[in-house]
Amino acid sequence: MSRSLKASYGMLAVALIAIALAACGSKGTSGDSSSPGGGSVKGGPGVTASTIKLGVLTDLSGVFAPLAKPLTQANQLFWKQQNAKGGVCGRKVQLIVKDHGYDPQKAVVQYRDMSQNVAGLQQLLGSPITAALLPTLKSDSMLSLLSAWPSSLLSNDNIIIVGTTYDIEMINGLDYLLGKGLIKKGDKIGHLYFEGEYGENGLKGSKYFAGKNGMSVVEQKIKATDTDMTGQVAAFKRAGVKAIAVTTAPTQLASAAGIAASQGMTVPIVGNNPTYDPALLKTPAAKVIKANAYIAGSIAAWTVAKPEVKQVGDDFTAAYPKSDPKAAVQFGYAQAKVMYEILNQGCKNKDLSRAGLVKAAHQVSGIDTGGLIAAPLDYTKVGQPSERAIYIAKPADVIGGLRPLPGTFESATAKSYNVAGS
Amino acid sequence: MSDRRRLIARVAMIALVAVLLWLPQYAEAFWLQTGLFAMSAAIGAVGLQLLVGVTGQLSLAHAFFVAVGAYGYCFLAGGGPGGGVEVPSGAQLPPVLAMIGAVLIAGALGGLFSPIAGRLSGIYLGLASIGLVFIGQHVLFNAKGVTGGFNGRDAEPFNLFGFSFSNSHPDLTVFGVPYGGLERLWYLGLALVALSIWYARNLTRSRPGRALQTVRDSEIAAAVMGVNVPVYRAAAFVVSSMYAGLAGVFLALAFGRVVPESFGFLLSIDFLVMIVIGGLGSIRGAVAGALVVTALPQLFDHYSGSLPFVTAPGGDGLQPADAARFLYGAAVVAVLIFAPQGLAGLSRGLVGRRAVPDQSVRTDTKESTA
Amino acid sequence: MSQFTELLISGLSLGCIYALIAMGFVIVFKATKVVNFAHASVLWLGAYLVARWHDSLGFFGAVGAAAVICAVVAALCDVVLVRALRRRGGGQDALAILTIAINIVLATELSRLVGTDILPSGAPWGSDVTHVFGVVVPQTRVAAAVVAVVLMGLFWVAFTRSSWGVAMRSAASDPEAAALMGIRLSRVAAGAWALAGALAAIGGAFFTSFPAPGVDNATGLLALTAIPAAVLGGLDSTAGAVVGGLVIGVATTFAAGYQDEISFLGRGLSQVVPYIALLLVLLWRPSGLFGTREIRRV
Amino acid sequence: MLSDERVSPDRKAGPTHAGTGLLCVRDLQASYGGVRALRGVSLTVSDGEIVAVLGSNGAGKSTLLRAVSGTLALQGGRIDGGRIELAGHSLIGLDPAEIARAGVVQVPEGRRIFAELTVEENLRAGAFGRARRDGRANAAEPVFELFPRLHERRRQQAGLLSGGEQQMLAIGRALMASPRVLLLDEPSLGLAPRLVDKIGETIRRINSDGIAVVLVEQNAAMALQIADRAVVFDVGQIALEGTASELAASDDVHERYLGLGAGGPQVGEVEPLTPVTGRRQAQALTVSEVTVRFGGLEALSGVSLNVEAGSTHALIGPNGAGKSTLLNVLTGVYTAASGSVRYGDAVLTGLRPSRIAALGISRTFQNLALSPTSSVADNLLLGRHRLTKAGFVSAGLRLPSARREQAQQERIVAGIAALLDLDSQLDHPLGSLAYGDRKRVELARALCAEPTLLLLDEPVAGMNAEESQRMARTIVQVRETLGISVVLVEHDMAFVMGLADRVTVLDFGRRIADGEPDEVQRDPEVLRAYLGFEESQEESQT
Repeated sequence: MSRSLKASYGMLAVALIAIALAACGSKGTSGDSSSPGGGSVKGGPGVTASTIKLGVLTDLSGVFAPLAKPLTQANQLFWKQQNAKGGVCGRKVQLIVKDHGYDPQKAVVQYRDMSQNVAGLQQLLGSPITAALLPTLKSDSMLSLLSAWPSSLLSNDNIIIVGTTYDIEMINGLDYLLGKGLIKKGDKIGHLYFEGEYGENGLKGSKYFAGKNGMSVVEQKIKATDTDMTGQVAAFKRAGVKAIAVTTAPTQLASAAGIAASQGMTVPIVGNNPTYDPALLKTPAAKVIKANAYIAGSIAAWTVAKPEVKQVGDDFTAAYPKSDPKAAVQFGYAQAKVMYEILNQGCKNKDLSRAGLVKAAHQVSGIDTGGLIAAPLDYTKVGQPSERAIYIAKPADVIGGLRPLPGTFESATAKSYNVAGS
Repeated sequence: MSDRRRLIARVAMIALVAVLLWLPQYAEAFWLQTGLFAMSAAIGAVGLQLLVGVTGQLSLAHAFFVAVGAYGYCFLAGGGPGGGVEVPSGAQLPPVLAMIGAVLIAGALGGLFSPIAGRLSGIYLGLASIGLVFIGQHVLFNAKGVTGGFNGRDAEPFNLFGFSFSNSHPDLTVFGVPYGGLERLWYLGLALVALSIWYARNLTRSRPGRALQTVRDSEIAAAVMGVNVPVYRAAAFVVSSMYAGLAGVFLALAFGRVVPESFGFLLSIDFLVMIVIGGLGSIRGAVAGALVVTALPQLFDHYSGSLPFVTAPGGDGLQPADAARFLYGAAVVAVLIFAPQGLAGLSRGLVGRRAVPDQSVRTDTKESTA
Repeated sequence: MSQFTELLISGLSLGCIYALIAMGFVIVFKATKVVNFAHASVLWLGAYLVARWHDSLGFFGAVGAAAVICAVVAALCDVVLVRALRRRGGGQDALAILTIAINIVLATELSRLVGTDILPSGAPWGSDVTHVFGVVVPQTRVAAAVVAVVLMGLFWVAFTRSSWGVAMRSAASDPEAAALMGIRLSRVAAGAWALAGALAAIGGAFFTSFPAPGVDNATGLLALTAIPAAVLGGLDSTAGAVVGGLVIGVATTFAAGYQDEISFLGRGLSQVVPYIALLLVLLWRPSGLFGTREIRRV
Repeated sequence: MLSDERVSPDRKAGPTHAGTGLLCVRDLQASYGGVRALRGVSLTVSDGEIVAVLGSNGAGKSTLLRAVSGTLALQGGRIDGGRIELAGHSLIGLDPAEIARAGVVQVPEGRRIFAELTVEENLRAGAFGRARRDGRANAAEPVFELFPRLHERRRQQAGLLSGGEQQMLAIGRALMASPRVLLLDEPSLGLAPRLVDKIGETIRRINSDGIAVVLVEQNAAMALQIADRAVVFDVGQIALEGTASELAASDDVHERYLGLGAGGPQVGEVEPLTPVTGRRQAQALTVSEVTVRFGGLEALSGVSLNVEAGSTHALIGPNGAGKSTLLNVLTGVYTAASGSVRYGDAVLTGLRPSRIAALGISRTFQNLALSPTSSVADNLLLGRHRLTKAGFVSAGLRLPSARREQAQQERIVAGIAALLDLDSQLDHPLGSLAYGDRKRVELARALCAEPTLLLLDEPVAGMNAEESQRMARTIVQVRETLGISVVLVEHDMAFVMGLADRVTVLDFGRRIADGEPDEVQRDPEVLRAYLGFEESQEESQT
């Protein structure tokens, strides 16, 4: 054996030398050089006189591709338009898109790779990735716009969440049912939720709501690979729940709704915004979903009657005719818009350095997304969601697959809810 | 072996060491980070090689023991005064002890598995061990107190005699290049990999190693020559678990924070692929395999711009990630069929040595032929 | 109706599908001693084709076509790759790893084909339900159970009566002797793979039918659950595959239905239960419930 | 005149049958993993004749059949040269199934019936060999005529049949393919004498239907009785050929092959070896009433024997008599259903192999069990396993203790290797050694364990006369020098006669004789069972 080992040194050496040569570069220079940001604006990594580079760390080949692809395209759409209008702070914005395929290891390397050359992250997707990068992001004071809505991360001042959080979505959604008399005090609510940040954050909301209204929550936690909800729904039925809250992926929403109906449970189903996908309307469960499901989220459906919303929809279909219309489009556009506002603020402060941008982020408020997000966004209070209103929408055969109920909805319970509390 | 060959090996060896030691001088963060993951993989792969290649036992549970090592370290070293929101508990040991402790824990759990590891052989063990990965991840998600659940938990920076393997204290600059956490961990990694290889080589050339190889080649011969086969099978499993544990510790350090998703079934498969590509039975082969398997997708991603047929991420057409996975699968198929001795075998060819048929891939010959 | 029977019945109906898939594993292993991880993506392929074609061919037409395609694909895996590796002396482990690699390639291509969509299988029963012993069961599941039982029945008859069955069993019991008797091992093997492929396609079609919404990016993982089913029953026992499938089906459903009662084990256990069951069984019987333990010869 | 018939190694088959005939084998060379098994064999089988192939274990008889039936590759062997033709069409490279369908059907050694299938299904399996599908339906009729017994049991699981019935089934199954040439590999193996005769009869009847038969046999008597011609294999070559009657009459056959008369190695005075390790006190081995079952079959039935300390005890009997099984019981590889084995005052029954090895019992294997990729030295060092301590820690970390041990062990191993003239090859990979040398490596490995009881399973199988001589000498030397007991499993009587102090004869799983070599040699019971024929008695006197 030993000989073979000695010998394979050779190949190993070759490989490494190759890497070494490939790696040859001006190490450690690009990073800390605060390049002269034109005028008297303080620059930083990824900022030059003519451009601002932003990172997009997302999942275009993994399980979240369905959400991430239109989202990223919407990011790109916004900046294409904005650059045409002259960009921001006299600079064109350039997106560096990296696809981590939901693999933390890959994401960390990609982050390392880009971190020296970007002013901030226009988009960061995937809760395990976010969790893994959290310490690094903090020490780099890297402004990161999340493509997720967990209130648990609000305490980090460099993390920006566009729209309200899962728990508040759920509170609002349930409160809506209560208001409509679909559930009443003392009822039991079944909650079907994913293992992980997303699910548990949603659960937090339903529990809070239940506590406030003398209701109780019947928990059914599942893994992303669960697709047959028979057992879970049976448990709900046995417990006699009056409504089902869903914090999962579309697959599980369809399965749960279908089985519930087949079991003769005609109870309302309220789901967080990621639980819905227009594709569900092609599935056998479509009828039930249309009848019983309510989607609670702060992102506008394509058919929200606001000019900006329609505009974004039209522009997107024009730009990406191959992509299906999904709510992620409106969000991606709004997400980019928020970044724009922050950069603008940084420009006003004459500081586009990373620290400067984090500071700027918490000076902006009253960002009007023209209805893309249910309410104007306010980032001045660290640890608080940028807004607490949502749209309630019902699945329907319209473009984007959701028909919003008129107006937005912000319940008293949601207002009084303290995100930090547990 | 001939002087010529010995010379080549020597030169290659020296060149290799030199390059590795000098690399942090000009390697960008991307390369260092990739390197760190590759080192962690290498340690784990060597461990799996001892089990699969040397003892002829298949295991798909490697990811589980890597997780044990990673979380074990975070638990033993961590637990300091947490910054507010519920921080998972920890033993607050000095990192060195934590590292050793984590490896021992991994070994112990491997030992607990011995009732199965000792009795099952070959493919059955492989299939049984899949279970550990899924059960392990379930625990990682649910034992919040220790693992931090889905949030994962931070890995205490390693330090040795007060010298911290993190970005600061003390600040360090070598030839004008600032040596931060990545650079420092690079050298720690090199040391650990060297240690792993050294131990594995000693083992395979010594009494226990011979016993393991005989268990692989002829279980009964081993038994009648006095080798307690179940015990040695279990022992091999324990040792490879400890390697996985060490790999986990270093992985945690390379990540800075561990999350359950990093330790799925796919990781187990990656390790298996590493030793297959590297060549079953060969220690250095395992290291080479680890390097290839870890670096390949990263390089694809890094150079996706300049690759033919591959579009930039987000565009329509072949994504770099998919391209990497295609290549990955195809490479394994090709190696198995055309170079059953993997990279090690090929390199042997390069250095002009007659390859000896690798027994470990050729377990039971009374195979039905189709 | 007590929840117990409710869970039991829906568990069994789910188990039938697992059994179909596990059968595939077992048939291939019996005939060629290969643990076929590629089974997972062949199932995915089958489900995908059904979803794509049911509009033009109708559900049953689509299933038929998909079964044929999957049979061909599986057979090709055997003839082209597995055989090549075995001719070069690859052992069980190497062959298993080969199928893992094949699986990686197939799965990657399928995830690209499926893309961001959820494709319903277009099963004619939609979300309709029926009553079995007073328990509400989706008609797709009843159909699945019926199909599974029929297929297994057919298989059993063919396996025990037809000369194909004789050839299969002879080859499984002593390949060399079978070859000496003029049985073409290569054809028997290819046949086994093809059969497994067809079963996978059918299983996949039902797996992705109601209550599941359809084929999506994660369908490839489904078949993994059938591995514990096959091993638990005994890798070389078709009867074991059936039992194993049913056990896993019932176990997962119960773990979900009684989640509150077992929440001390951590919630969301149902996907883990199969593996726990697997380990327990293997501790007790190292070669599965019905697996044959090979006698060591010197 | 027969002596003229002798074929010198290089000489190919006699001109008498050149190219003519149904099945022609020309200058066939074959090997297993580099070890040559056939060194230029030529043989012609004409229509309707029975050709017997005789020879000791490992002489290449089965290899010849495997080569013809195309199953050599399944056994890890390959054909290196020569031709095999059926009526002018080459069979080399064909799939076994195709060869069977072409009309060359083999009844494999050990019957290899499909145990889980019923008798009827076994026969159906056989019918696959028919070139054309028609007539498969009623193909079984003639077979049932031949073996009415099988008809009675046609619905039964084949695994439950008796040995004789299984042999009938195996033959019947082959006949289902309506072969032109029938290859029989040791049909009498493990069968009681009366059954052996019956099988012989059957073969005659089959042959009378115009089917050519190649009969590989241990049981020369039966074979020579029914065969037209016969060849005797020795170390992969045809050493002797002629008509059956000629060979049956010739003493030469008995000496060279049946091992009667004065044949066997002349060990004579051996110079004692310089013991590398000290003399050790051997103990007495007592086997009492040991029974072993595999499923339904009894491999050993109530076998008892005593091996006195320091003696050489031979265990002989035809293939399948249960010799190796007994060895496997002694070493703990198989567990006895009943009975007990005691070594000195230790009870071996129920101990795991490693514990038994620790008591100083060591063995070799009939077909080698070495690590082909490791060097000879490493293979020998494994033998030291039970006597050394280095563990995962000390060895892995190269602690001084381990380093010292390693060095010291390497010296000892080198010494033992020297005893067996293996010292020059110590660091060659085992795979590069010749078969005979590998056999010696296995003996050396066993000696490295410093046994007080050494079990040798057919130590000279497949060796030529010189090699066996040498092995015999070594065994005696070892015994003389180390004063240990040796149990020697052999089917070749001649070899053990010179060596053994005492001989136990097994047949069909039972002990049929036990005593001094020469008395056993005359024991009529032995002659009948072992050699299968009465009249051989007076011949053996010569």
